[in-house]
Amino acid sequence: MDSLFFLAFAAIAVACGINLVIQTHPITSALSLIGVMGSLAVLYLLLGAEFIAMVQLVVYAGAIMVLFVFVIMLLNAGAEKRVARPWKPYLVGAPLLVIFVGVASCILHDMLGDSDPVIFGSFTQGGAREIGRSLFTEYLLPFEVTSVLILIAILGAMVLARKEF
Amino acid sequence: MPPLPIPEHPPVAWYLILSAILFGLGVAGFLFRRNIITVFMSIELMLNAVNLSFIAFSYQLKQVSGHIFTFFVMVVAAAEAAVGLAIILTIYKNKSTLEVDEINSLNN
Amino acid sequence: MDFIVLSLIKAGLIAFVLLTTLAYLQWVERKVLAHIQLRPGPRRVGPHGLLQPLADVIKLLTKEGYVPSHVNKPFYFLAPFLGVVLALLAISVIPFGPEIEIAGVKTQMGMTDLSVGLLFILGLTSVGVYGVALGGWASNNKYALLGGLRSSAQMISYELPMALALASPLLLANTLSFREIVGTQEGFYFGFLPRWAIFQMPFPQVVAFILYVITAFAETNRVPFDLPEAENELVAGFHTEYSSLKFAAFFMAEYANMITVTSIATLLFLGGWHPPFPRELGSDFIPPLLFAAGGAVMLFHGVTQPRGKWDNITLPVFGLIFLGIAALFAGCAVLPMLEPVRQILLPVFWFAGKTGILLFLFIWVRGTLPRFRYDQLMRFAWTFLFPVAVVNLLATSFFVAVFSN
Amino acid sequence: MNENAHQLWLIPALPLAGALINGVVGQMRDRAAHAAAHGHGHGHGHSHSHSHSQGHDHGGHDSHAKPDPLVSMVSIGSVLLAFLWVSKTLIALGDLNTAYVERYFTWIASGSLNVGFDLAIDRLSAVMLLVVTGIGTLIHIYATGYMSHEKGYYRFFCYLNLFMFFMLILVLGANYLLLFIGWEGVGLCSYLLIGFYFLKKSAGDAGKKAFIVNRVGDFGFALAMLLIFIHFGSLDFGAVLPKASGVDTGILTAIGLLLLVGACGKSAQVPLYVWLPDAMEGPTPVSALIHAATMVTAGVYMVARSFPIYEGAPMAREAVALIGLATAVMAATIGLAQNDIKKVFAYSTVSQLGFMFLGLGVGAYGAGIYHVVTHAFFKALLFLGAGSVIHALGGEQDIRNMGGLRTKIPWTFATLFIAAFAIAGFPGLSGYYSKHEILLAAHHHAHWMYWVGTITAGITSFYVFRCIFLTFFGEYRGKAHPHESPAVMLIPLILLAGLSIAGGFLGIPHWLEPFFPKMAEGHDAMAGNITTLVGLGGIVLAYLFYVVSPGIPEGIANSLRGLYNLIDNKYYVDEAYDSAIVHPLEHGSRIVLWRGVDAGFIDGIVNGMGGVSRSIGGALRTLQSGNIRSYANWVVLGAVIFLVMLGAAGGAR
Repeated sequence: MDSLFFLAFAAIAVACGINLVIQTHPITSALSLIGVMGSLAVLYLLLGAEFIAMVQLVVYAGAIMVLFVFVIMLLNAGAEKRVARPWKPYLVGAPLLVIFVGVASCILHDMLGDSDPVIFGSFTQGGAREIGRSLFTEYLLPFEVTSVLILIAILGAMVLARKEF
Repeated sequence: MPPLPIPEHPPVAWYLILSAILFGLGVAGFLFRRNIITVFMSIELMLNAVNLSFIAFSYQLKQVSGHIFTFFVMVVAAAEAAVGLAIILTIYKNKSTLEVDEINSLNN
Repeated sequence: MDFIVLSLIKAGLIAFVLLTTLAYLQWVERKVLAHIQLRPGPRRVGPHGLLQPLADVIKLLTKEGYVPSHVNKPFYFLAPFLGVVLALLAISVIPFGPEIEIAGVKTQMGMTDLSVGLLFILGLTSVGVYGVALGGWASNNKYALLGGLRSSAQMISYELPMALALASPLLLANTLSFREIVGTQEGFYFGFLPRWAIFQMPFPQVVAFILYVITAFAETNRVPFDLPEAENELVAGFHTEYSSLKFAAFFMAEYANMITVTSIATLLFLGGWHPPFPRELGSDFIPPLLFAAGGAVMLFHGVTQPRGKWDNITLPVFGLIFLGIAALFAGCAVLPMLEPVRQILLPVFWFAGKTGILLFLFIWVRGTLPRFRYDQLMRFAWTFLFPVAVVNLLATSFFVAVFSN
Repeated sequence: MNENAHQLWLIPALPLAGALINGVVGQMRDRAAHAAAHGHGHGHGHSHSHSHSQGHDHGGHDSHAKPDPLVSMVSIGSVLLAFLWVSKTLIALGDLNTAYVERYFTWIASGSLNVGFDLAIDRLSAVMLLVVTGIGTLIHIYATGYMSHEKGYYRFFCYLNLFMFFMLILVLGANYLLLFIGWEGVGLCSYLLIGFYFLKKSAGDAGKKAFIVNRVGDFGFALAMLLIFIHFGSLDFGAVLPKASGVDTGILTAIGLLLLVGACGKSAQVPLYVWLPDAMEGPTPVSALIHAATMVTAGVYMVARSFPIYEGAPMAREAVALIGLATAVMAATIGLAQNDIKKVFAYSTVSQLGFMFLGLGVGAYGAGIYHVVTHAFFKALLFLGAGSVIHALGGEQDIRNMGGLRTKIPWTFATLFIAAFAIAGFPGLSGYYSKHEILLAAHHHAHWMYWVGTITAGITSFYVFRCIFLTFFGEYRGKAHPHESPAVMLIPLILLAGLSIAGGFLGIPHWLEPFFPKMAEGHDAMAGNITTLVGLGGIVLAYLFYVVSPGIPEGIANSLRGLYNLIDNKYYVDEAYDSAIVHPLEHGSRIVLWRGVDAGFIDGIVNGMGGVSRSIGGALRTLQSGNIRSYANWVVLGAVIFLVMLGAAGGAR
């Protein structure tokens, strides 16, 4: 049962990921990315990360991607233009990608011996209470620093979005 | 019910493999796409892939730290998206293009 | 397998009730708006237009699903579907009564109870914007696009004060599960003042409640925040190019969202299915009295001064039905043998009653207030709602920190 | 009895609270008043300010400004309360044969360094506390009258209260570090108040000069603290001073000399005295409070506080005496030729501080502190009187433009006259007793010091009375119309005059006697008489020169032109510092640091690296295509390399 769930949503995630890469229109890619994020949220739930799953929905799918979609609509970004030599990027990139994936899978293969089966509901520390406790005790300083980072980001975005540029 | 050819519960390793696949897809989008917004979204995909591995490790190690890291990644991603999209808007205003190959004013 | 069967039964029941409610909510809105504007409203189809929703549904189903040639087809079809699915999905986590036992089977009233239910709803509402935004974009029409853009900007902006306003009662409840949140609001102060969040010590959440209701108007794109479909600026906004079933889907999504947000307000602030004053003071007799009064009025009008052609038949019939309901409630209130029925009916009544009052507020506001200008809307969110929500949250956390131990 | 029964913290806390209230509320009220004034036009306040419309010392005068009564009340009240609290505490504590210490919290705990926020009272600090709060109160009262037409009224009192806070911390602190905090704090307030008229360049420069010169001294003090900590393992007075006798003389000498450097800076001793005369740019109450009565005596207090160290280091003590004597002589002679009334008193302050150091140096610690007290009385009176004169003349400070004022401002004249007699050592007045004790101790220590000191005392009485006679006798030479100061300024003058007369009978030496080591007895009656006579002689000579036949000084100045010029130019000390320190520093910086080190060496490195990186960059610039995609490729390449290394290292296990 769990495996079927996993496989189904993993398939959706991978399909959407592939779609993201192969589609030329940014809004299609954006929606594909939302699909990836949604299925990842379900996988998080399977892994017992309730809180993160919901935050994934609220923050990633609900805020960040809305921003992306908003910008795409605002700029009315169309599909990528046809260029003279479309194969050019692949010349360097494709071998690199192949090497990258190859090396990574080698290492993964090496590293992944036995791992625990993921039983739904066996990990119970992913609730808001546990994460909140950890966040506000052990990780308080990073949390505060992050809030400053967000403040800076807000200021940066506002400066960039001024009309004078 | 006949026994499935696959295990009843997926091992953590599967999640890691999925994470690796998504990350690879992100890299591919990062390398091959020409629209700067799509490139940006590929980066987000990579971040998501990493988040998945964090959560999976968190499950394997039975501790909540991975969730916290994911949380921070999300927060930073939000900040990054805000600034990044503002930059993209500015670029578009100045250059009227979103093609990464045409945005090369850093050249020399 | 019990679980699956039970869930299917509940899903069917809830879907049926919900869809009927959606349809009749539309009728109620038209009627109330009409009366506010001194019109009779729909009254042709069925007695007092009661069959109007049915007629509407038939009309929308049978109309030609016209697809303009210039639209982006996949997204054009996806958008309304997305909107209505997300809106209906949200309702699945909303409980409307306590745990009950029917024929030895224990179950909750409501589809499911997530431990992070509120976050789930927040997530769904934040994703829900895609329906509107995509619909506007895919229509390939400047009015629709503007509507979609406005909608996404507006929903992002109002989501912040909404989440902050929701966080304050959460501090009192100390949980994210709706059932537990309602549980913390059970009981009364001094024997009569309910422990609802808007009255709850140490920091009554009146401000948060008002903030939440305001942002809820914006999140559902209702007047006075209906900029995405402002008819005198944008034709019909994001659904300009939609017709027939796809239009109906948008319509349903809007009304489903209204029900969701009002349900959340009821659950978080108004004590869910708990009565407003204790049973000892006679709260059980409120529903029979209300229904009896309604039935009596109908009966009186139907018999003595029928206005329409069929009024002398329909009104007494409905009056008798109402009196029957009143009798049922009265029986629940006095007869111990009807206790199981009482445990089902009364919570549902209180929940539906509170939600209904809030829904009426939505309609009332629509009939009363003019629309915001776009810059006013944004300024209102960022310079008024947001700071107030932050201050309210800080004050709540302060009081909770000081007085909760 | 509970541990901190007397709430010593209240003493500094009261002025601090005053400073905060004045700084915050006063500023708000000031702004509000300004806004109202602009709103209502200028009708109000004219009639009042007309009779007073003279610019005091300098600019910053605002005829529309009205003193904020709240600010006056808060500032005077806080200091007065502090004074009352000090009195109450001292009465309650009775005879302070051992120091009374209150410990509040550990302030710094770092390794073996453990400094607490502790306050202490003993006989020495009791005297200082009374002087600081008592005179502080009087000067605050005076200042409300003197500053009443100035802009930034609240600011002034905010600084002044802040100063009181730091001064009280300095006096009450039970360890060197707390003393140092107060020490730095009063320095800061002094800087702020000297530069109070910050629109005037000279005032700003004077403030900076005071600050920088004091840094030299503070450096010495800081080094001394380090040495103390290294050798005693603590900074508490209670832990350090009793152990001083057991420590090596060389170390004690080093500590003593370094402390002396600090004291020289704060108390304006040779060679660091140059800032004090310039500090007269500040408002006159500041000169009276900070640069005459309290802050500048901090150095004396600190040396007296550290007397066990000096007892164990005779060389350092000798140095204290020599520096004191040199300062006394130098400042007194410069004072002869000054024409600015405040400058005259400033040099006399420097000179009197020299006397105090002389007293400390010859082992008469009690006499030194005694002189601190009496000097606080009469010098505060001198400055306040000078302020009253300046106030009367609408900002005129040059004594050549005064004269004949004794009938026009009689109260000021009377009080100033008393102060002048006190400083001149007229028998029966306060200065007589303290100065005589110092000189007699000097006589006991070394005869030549006594003689030099006595002659200096004569010069002192001469130039002080020169100033008095030029100001109050003869014909009036100025243009402004003198008028007597308001009562709020005169009452402190009268009270201080009373103290200047009675200061000798307060029993301070007796009170301090058990605290300091006994002096060898054996007073020379002859020496005392000579001192008295020399002092009186100075007065008579001044009377002859400046009242009877005013032509004489001119003649003497002409016949001794060279000497006169030397004195008139303050021994060219400022110029000497300019050419000996400032210019070499500038030139040295320019030639050695800039041309040599910076341009040659550092720039060489930088340019060399620049050249190398340019050539490398030239090779690498092809990589910087400006093309985002190529950057992406590089990033991925990096990731691949990293992964390969990771794999080669055996994975992440």
